[in-house]
Amino acid sequence: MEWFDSGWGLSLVVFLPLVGALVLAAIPRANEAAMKWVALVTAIVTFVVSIVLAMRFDYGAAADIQFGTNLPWIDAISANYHIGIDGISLPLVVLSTFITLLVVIYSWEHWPEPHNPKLLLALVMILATGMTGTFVALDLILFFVFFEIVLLPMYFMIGIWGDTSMRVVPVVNWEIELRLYASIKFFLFTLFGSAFMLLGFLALYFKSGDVGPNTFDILQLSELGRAGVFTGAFAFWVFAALFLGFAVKVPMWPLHTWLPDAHTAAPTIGSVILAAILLKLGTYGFIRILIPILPDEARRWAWFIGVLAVIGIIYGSLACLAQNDVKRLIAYSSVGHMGFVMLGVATMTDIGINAAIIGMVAHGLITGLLFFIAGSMAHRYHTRDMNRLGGQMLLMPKMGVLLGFAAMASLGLPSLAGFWGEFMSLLASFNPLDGLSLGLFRTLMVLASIGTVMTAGYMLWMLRSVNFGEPAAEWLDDHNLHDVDKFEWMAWAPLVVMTIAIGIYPKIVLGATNDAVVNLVNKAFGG
Amino acid sequence: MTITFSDWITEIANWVFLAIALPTLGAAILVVSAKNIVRAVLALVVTLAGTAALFMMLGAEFVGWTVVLVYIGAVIILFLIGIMITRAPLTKNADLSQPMSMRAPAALLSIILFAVIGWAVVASFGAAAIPLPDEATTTASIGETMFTNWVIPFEVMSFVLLAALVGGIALARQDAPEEEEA
Amino acid sequence: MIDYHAILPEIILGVTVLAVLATDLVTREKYYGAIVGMVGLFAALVPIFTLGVCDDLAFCSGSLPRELFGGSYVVDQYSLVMKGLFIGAAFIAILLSVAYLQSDRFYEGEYYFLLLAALFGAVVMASSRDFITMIVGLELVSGPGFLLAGWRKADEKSNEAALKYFIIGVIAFALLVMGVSLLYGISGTQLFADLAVAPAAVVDEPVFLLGMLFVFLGFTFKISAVPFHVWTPDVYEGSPTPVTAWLSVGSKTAGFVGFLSVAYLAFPTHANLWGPLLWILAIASMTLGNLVAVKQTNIVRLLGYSSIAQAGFMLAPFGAAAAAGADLQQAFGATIIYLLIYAVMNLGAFGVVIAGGARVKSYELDDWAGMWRWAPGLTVLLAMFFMSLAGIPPLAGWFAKLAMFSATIGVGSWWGYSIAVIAALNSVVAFVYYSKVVKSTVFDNVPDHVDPEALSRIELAPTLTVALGVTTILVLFLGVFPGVIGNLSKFASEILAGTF
Amino acid sequence: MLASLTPLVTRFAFLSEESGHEVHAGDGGALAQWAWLIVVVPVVITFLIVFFGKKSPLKGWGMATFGMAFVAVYGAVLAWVNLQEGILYEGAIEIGKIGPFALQWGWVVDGLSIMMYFLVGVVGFLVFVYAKGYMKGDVRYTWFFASFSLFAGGMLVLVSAPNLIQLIVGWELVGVSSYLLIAHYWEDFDNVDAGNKAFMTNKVADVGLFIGAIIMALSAGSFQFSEIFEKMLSGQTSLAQFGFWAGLALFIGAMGKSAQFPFHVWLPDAMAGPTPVSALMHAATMVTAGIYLVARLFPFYQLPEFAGNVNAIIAIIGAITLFFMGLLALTQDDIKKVLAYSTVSQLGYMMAAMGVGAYSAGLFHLFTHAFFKSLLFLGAGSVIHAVHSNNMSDMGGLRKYMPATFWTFMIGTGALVGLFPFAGFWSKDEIIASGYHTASVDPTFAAWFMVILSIGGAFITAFYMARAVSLTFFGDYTGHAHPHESPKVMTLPLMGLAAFAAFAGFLNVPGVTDVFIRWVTVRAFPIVEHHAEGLNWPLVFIVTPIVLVALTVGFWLFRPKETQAERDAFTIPVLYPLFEHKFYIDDFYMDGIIRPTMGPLADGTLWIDMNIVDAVPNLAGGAAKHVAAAVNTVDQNVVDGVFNTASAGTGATGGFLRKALTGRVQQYAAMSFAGVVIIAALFMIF
Amino acid sequence: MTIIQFVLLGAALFSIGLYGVLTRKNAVLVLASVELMLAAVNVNLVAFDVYLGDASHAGQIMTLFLIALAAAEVGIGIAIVLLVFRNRRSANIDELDVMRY
Repeated sequence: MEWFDSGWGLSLVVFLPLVGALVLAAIPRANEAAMKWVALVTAIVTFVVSIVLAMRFDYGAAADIQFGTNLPWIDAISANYHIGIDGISLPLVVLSTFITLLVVIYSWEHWPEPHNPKLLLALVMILATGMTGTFVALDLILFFVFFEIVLLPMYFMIGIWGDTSMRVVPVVNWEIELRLYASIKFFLFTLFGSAFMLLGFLALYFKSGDVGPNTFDILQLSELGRAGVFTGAFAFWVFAALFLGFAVKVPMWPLHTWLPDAHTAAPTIGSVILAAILLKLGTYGFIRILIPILPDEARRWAWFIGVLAVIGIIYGSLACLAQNDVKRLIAYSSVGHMGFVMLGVATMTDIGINAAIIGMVAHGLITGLLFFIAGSMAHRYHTRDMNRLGGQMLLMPKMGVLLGFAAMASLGLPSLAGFWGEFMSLLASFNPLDGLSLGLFRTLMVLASIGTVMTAGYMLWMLRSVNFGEPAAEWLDDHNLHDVDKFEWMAWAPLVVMTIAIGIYPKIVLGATNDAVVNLVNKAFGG
Repeated sequence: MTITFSDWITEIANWVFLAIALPTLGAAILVVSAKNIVRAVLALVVTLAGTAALFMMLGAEFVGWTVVLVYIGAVIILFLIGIMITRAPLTKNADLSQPMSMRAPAALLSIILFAVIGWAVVASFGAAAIPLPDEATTTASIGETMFTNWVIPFEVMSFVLLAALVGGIALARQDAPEEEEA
Repeated sequence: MIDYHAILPEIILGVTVLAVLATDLVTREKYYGAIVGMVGLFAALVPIFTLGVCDDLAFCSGSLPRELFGGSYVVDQYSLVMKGLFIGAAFIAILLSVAYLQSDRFYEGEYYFLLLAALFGAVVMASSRDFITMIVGLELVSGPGFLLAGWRKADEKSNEAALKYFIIGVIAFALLVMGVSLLYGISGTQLFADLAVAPAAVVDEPVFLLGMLFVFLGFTFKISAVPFHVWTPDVYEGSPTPVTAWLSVGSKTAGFVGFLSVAYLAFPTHANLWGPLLWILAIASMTLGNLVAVKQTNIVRLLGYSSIAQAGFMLAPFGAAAAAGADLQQAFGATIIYLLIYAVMNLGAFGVVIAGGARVKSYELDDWAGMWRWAPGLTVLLAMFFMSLAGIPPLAGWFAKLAMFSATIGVGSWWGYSIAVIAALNSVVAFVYYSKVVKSTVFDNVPDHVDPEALSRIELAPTLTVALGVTTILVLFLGVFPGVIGNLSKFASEILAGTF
Repeated sequence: MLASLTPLVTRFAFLSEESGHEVHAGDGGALAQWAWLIVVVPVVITFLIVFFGKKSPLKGWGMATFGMAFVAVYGAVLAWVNLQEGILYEGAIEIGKIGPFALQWGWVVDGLSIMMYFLVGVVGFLVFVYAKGYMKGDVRYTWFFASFSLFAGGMLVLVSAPNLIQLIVGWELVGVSSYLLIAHYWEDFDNVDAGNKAFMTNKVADVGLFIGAIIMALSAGSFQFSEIFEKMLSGQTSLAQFGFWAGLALFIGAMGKSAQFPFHVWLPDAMAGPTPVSALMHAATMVTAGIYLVARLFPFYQLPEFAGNVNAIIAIIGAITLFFMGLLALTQDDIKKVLAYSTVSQLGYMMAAMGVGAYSAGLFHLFTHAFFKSLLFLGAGSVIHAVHSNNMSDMGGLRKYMPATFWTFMIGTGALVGLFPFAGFWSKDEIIASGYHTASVDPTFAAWFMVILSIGGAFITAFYMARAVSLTFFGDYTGHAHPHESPKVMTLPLMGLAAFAAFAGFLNVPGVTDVFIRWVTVRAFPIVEHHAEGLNWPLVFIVTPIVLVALTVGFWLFRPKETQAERDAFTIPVLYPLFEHKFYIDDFYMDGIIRPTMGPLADGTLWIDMNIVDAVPNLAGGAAKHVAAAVNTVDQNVVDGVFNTASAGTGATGGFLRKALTGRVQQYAAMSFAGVVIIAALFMIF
Repeated sequence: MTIIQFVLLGAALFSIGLYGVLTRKNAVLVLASVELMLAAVNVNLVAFDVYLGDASHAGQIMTLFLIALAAAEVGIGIAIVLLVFRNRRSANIDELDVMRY
């Protein structure tokens, strides 16, 4: 297994889906079964390899980079194919392969219109490569490339299979199909952020030349950051650039407005991937790149991140309370949940960052499930308007129960996965990193706790409108409304199980992350 | 080496220069303003002849004669052919120029351009004198340097001319009627 | 003794140009000209390669740079790379032309002759190290360009394009040679190498500055940058599309060769003078090109404005590095990277546009709507090339953008940072119109007057397929392994290694 | 990873001399080590019911009841052993580390938790048995028992918690299962709303719990109660700095669960759930979680140097609750709501007791109240089952039809109002006595306030119970259904509970038996409580007559009359409307907080999001389009534009000039050269 | 003689040529104006050549090249004008506005 541990294993996880995509491209259009099987086998193999990685991972040395390799890639700018995972990336890599597998399973018989399994599956596979690649990259340029690779597939997913209903854009009063509006909005926001992110990366690269060879290597740059190479106005502007790049992706208030549109417009599996993984790329960037490389600047900006995060929590919750569209509601809830993740990050403590990571994983599982369910519901009802729904427990009891479960998990019910991230973020913000304003962060803690109340509020409100009561007459004889089917069960049950498992035994995640995070924080902020 | 105005005014060559340059300029103005198209083209001949005369005055005889031969002998003919074929109105008050609203800014632009170049030239060269050549530049010396340093452009020049010729013919030629297409 | 090895590519090309003309005279099958031309191009690549690796070859002696004709003609690493690029671009352009020319009544033999002649001019430009050679080479690129733009003889748009292109071209040319004459007057030399070491007394003269300014502005015509960009959309739209492809890549790159040579070989020590100029031109070009492109509804016009914007991106490193007085080698390398990648992706984009246009007989985006339905493969390629132009990884374009940003940021002063930020914003705007094409072809529905059934039955011409295949593979390969391009540009910029 | 699952077992020999009671405790041996089964069995059973319940012969009831029986038996055995030798044991497994904090699941076996195990087990078992009859034929019979079992599991998770995290987990599990059970009949939105109300009220209070737990854990450096107390007592904590806030915040959490004013609003509405739910959750267990929390943290609350004045606040809140919420029971027609307000009131007693430092008295009342209140609820359920209505106006005269229910109900009533010798007499009396003791030792406002309101509360309790009993069991039957005695499966649990209600009080007769005190003071930390050494005879002679008077007045006022209307006619002008509107507190929440939040605030946020926050990108997009159009125009038509403007200025007709001015190439050229000239001029100048 | 008198003459011719290019309607006259601009450059070059006493006569040689180039350009230009004329029956460049947006 020498070969496996020295980079190949990780490369397999990253590039197998791409191979799958290529194979898919070669399959004739008519042969749908072959496409499904290819995608499924690819997803399974990738998942299994990632599990093997998780099993071979040395948890005792979770702070170290493992399974890595560092090969020359672009000599001209000394960018390398430097990959590797530590305890921080491992859960996210596994989450990516896991969600990809479930998405493929779910798609088996749930094809959005227009029917084109080949392209859809290929896009999912490309997305998988981009997502896992981002989590394993240890070179800024490699990171950037993977970070951007996910854009196009998602753009196409929203644009081709998205919601075709018309949307009137407020303020400027354009009337445009939602999918078109959402897809371009998604792309432009992210591109806007990542363009500046790239500038920041380059600035770091050149600055690193002051004390040695220029490098894009995240680990080396972290060393330099700790050594205080990046300071002053330089650090400020670089931080601002990177912040913009990551904050758009998270998304942090007020850069979040692409999210509700993208989520609402995207087909089910697109929403799932978007919510479950893509949003994590931004927060991961904060943890992997911003804090280690620019620790002092991160400390200086912490209050700002914290304030935005809490605004996101409160604001997202309030926006949810006013929603009548199930998917939009879940989308806004993501803004709130990612707010908790960012609050954890903003504290810059080991607890906070651990909370952020477990929050990310939990949000991936739970919101993924919610979007799956919302998608299936929309598929059956042909509407997402909560005012028209109701009595789902009578129409589709199993769907109702799952929705209830997911909602409970989402509102942070203790003993389910979502609790840990939320609670630990609050915990961390009581005692943020030395030097941060205690008063501010404690205020934020209280406000964020109030956010949890509102989260419960809208989730219960949604359950009330969707699940309970007597169904409206229009649904009574609707033959579309069959309960959860085989493939849905196969795709959702693992999410339910994992949500419970992590809720009961958070060590599944924390066991990997804690040492790595403690190490990271110690290095960045000197213990 | 600079010269003063009194030096300048007393140098006979300068009077020759003026005698050539002023008509040249006048003809040039005529080229861009004449209302008769043929007259404008003929004014171009005068202008070019003026430059050729200046070249000879400067001892660049080969260049001067080349101007005469190539321009006056060939290019002008091309112009005239062009005029004839395009059946440009040969009458005096033909509508050859844009209206005033276009001409005024164009004139302004030209004057500013002249001012900019002129200012720069004066600022840089001042009253530097041009040494009158003792003897005319020989064709041989030009040929020698050309074929030691500029063989490539010379060869390339032939391709330019060939391309202009072949391309010009292909483009300007009346297409054969449909039956040529086999 | 002339170093014949050094000018062997030129000799082969010259013979090829004549051979194509001769072939046209003796055959009735007009595409033979294309075949002869392509064979000649391949043949010309051989000495370019052997020159590059001469020291490693047993039978070869002599190392780069090879100076000929008193330093007015130099074969060095940079010129070899650019020549390779020109030949490759011409090769693709010919492939794009074959089916297009056969689709209507065109003069084919003369077409190939002119295209190859233009290529010849570009190749000569790459090696010219004085203004005379440069100008003659430039004219050999331009002249056939003027003619080819009007090659759709019966089409008024094409006529108009040719005339517009010609008129703007000649006045820009006049400006350029005016600048050259002023430079000559103040410095007494036409040689870049001599200009580079012109004494301060000369350099400080206003005439020197004005001459330099005129030269640079004259070149902006070829690269379609501000202020001589105005012809671009009309000419792109009116010309036969393969010609547009050549203009947007071959001719534009020739302009950049002029820029690069003049800027880095003739005036490297006066960078503080031309730097701000190019800085302004870069910003103006990218901003204007991108903003106007957003409004375009014709795909070729859109590519025209895109071409203006891309020229702005390419100028950015020049301007930033020079204005800030930073190391020019990196900016030089970045521009070469950009040129190489731009050539590949833009040719690919035009290939797709030609292939699509051959079916719908229109370049209006509205008619292309829903192309996905009737030509899925082509649409994927279209999306790929346009996204590559937009600079989205993992398509090659990202590396070009990266190199550009890298060179500007690497300057390390506000000249660099500000233009990098402006370029970043511009790349976001650029995405708007590139994605507009993708949106229209992929997301929209087929308009009523288009019959997808009929269109989907039309086959792609084999030459087009080859051209698309080559560019596709390159765009993907270079996107994933941009190191190749990086190394090429490093090789090319070796000539500047000791300069500063 | 699996290796870390090995339990981290810790024993505490830490006992303080200051403890009011000599505690001799062993570690309980295998009995305590396996006590985690108490928690796990009901949870596992929940899942079994969910997956296999419908296919099992008893449709899930069997499994659920087995679980409760197991808990009851295990609890009883533990209680017995505890009584004999005392058990102090704490086991835990690590489930992760987060920074310096270890997260653990664990189980505490000490006097307090054993009491709760026993209580949950016994009451739960009896209620489950009862529910078999009560829920018969329900559409969601299996689902009901799954939720019920989950609830019991959650409650046990809560009471077994050795750390704050597990406590929170149990706390919320209880909350969510109560939501499920309250909204059991979710076809009707009223029930759903009741469930939501319960959940949301608790969630609001949980903010306090969360923040309190966070402050406490971070100040002490651990979530473990034992470590927190240890550090507290050895002075190695910064808790003193934040103690008041931690204590207050945690108490706010407790207020939510235990329905203390002003968080009491959810409990009466929660009567929307089936009656067994009310009996188990809203009488015996869930609502006592808050009391339990305060009791669990009693070592903290008892120390003013840490907790500051929180004690006084607890006492005052408890007193307010016990008195004023009791008043609300007076006007209710729904028998369950009468009992619900009564529960709120009794919880006030317990909380007040905790506030005045009467640890064991409060717990004792919790213990007895669990029996008699669930008895009353089940009795009410039996009645409701018979008359198919919750309203006392549909009842009357049921004494004749349902003797078993009647007599057990009467025992429950006796216990509730505190009549000798029923359980309530002993426990309530001890609370009042302890309060008086505290007040006399340390005469604070809070203590006296509590004592006086407690006595007043006793009057009110008796008064509304007299009303309820009279309206329900006396007079003529006014309903429409045919009342009948409930089946054995329902009456037997009633009798079982009646036995407890009657005799549980003897566990702790001041000066005679101290079984209960010995029981619950088996804690690893010193409990310095205030309690009377013997029966406080003067107080007995004050309270008991008051109760008797209240009963008499109550019966007289609500005695059987000719018509129902006459019976209902009794009102007190100002107070009754106030009571009927529940002091307008619910209305205030609804109109003052919830509606504005969900209405204007939420809508406003969404509006802002779409029209202001999103306006920036949208406007940028719009502006980009316009700028693009403008630049396009300039780029293509600038000369036209200039001349058109000029021509407009000079009065020439635009159309003519436009036609004359379309020399596009020259415009292009002019633009280009204009650029050249401008640039050249600029560079010449600079 | 001074050098500036020649260069100023060149500049004047250049500017006049530019004016012609911008204002002449007839395409042939536009071409003629372009010739003026190029002739101006020639004047400069020859004058500078003499002024500098350039032994390699680079100025004169460039003039020769420019003359040839100008001839080629005129050839191309006339060809294009003829082409336009054939389709539109007019050689006026101000009527070129098919592509207007």
